Amino acid sequence: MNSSKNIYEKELLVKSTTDNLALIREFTRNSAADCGFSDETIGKIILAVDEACTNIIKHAYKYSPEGNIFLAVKFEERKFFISITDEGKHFDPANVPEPDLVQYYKQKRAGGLGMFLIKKLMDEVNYSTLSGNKNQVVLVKYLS
Amino acid sequence: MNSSKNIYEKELLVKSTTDNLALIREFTRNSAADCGFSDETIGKIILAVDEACTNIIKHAYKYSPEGNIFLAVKFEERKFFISITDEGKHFDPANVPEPDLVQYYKQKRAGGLGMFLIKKLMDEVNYSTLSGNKNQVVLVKYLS
Amino acid sequence: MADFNVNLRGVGSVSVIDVKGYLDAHTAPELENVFNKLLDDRQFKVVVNFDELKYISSAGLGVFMAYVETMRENSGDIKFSNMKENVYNIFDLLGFPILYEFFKDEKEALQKFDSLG
Amino acid sequence: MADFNVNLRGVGSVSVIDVKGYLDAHTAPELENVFNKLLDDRQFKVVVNFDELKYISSAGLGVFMAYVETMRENSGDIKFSNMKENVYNIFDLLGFPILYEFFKDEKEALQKFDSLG
Ligand SMILES: Nc1ncnc2c1ncn2[C@@H]1O[C@H](COP(=O)(O)OP(=O)(O)O)[C@@H](O)[C@H]1O
Ligand SMILES: Nc1ncnc2c1ncn2[C@@H]1O[C@H](COP(=O)(O)OP(=O)(O)O)[C@@H](O)[C@H]1O
Repeated sequence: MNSSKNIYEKELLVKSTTDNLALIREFTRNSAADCGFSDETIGKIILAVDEACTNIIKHAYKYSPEGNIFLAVKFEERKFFISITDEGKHFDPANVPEPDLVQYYKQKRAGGLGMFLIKKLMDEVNYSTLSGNKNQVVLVKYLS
Repeated sequence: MNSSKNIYEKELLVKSTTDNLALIREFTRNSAADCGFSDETIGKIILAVDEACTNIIKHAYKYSPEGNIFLAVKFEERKFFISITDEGKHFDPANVPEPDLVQYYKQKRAGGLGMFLIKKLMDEVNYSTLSGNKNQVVLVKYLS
Repeated sequence: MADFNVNLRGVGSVSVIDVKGYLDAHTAPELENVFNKLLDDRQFKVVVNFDELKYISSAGLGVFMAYVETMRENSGDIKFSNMKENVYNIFDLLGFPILYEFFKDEKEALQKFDSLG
Repeated sequence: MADFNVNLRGVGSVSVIDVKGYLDAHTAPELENVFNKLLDDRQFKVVVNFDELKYISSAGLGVFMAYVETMRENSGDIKFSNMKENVYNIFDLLGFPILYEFFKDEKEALQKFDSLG
């Protein structure tokens, strides 16, 4: 942490294409590393952010490359917050069932693992709807 | 280029610390690569952006880590624009003399090379002052 | 940036897929292409060697889920080898060890196919 | 992220500095530390081996400008070797070849010191 106010801020705006995932991961790595997380925890945060952004590209924007994905990071009271905002299709995370790997196997389904991973990897996951048809998910990790 | 409107937009906001230079370079690499520049030209754009941001950290913010550096990229009519905005000390680039390496050598001066490089590496370099005490430099590279 | 490479080798009757770099939603289609080619060629015995894989997201995991049953229905399988700990942990978190066999070395994975004929 | 490494070796009476990775305003102070140590130890003959250097900005170039004259005033020098083309091009753009000697191999640079005694 470089900031004497102990509030850390970084933002990234990219279009909704999968070739931006690598940059999104670098942005996340750099932000989390600055806050003093271990490499193992940084890896978890990176994966959660990748999954959340992949879902936005796939589901909220249905692979249209025109959409915006906006990431903003802050670090406050030893909590790392990363908010991810899109202007795509709304969705209600409560309607998404927990995946059952054995069922998936039987149905040859390949998906449904992303949201499960996000919840497993982070300490808090909060989905919300903002004005202006925006969707936001805030992922939180505690620095122990 | 993924955008059908042929307008490419990406933004990055970071604090004014040198440990963000690597992320700034990745952001620049990713943006320029998407526009179809060769590796050699991408390398030039990256170095110019690094030099401009280093100057902001060093001179505009005098190494205070609290400052904001905001980068925004667009690609229009085969021109790649990257604007870099800060809220630090103003400066008049017209007052900066061209460096003379032999003079520098004699005076044991180590600096003065950054702005020269930026001008050499880019097709256009435009410094301006924005409202709200903001300084902006826009670097432009043509896709040939 | 998202460096990913996939290479296909034949070792006896087994197809070995070497994956390298970062396997995410952007690069997973390259791996799918290789699995599609294997199905075209009716090659169902597969070992995926993860030695040089640095990163995997669920988009990569999904590729294995999408093809494994077809391989098994044709007396084949997808087996995993040489996985780094950070990559294995993701498979583990999702319960993959119930459904897949993991081997430290490629050789062991190949032998497992051989011993079944 | 900004991976940079610097290593100091003695080869006869010459100090060889191996630089690796990305040399920018963030990492240049590490290289300065090595030059300061050399001055403390009164070691003025220096070869910088750039074999594994991937990137340099003016902050890195400035380090050499800051120390070279002191080395020369003490019958030493800073010579460069094993530079990749993309890195050399930056030195070239700034006119460094007028002021510094560049060698393809570390050996040639070392010999140049030897031949001067
Ligand atoms: N950001 C999002 N916007 C819209 N729908 C989403 C979003 N994230 C997840 N979903 C919905 O939740 C489901 C489960 O997501 P996930 O667990 O990531 O699996 P997958 O993406 O592989 O289907 C998706 O199939 C989709 O219907
Ligand atoms: N963004 C900036 N804000 C304020 N001053 C600047 C900025 N960029 C350059 N300068 C001024 O221009 C001079 C020349 O810059 P440069 O060529 O990069 O060399 P150096 O930074 O090594 O002195 C600097 O010493 C500084 O006074």
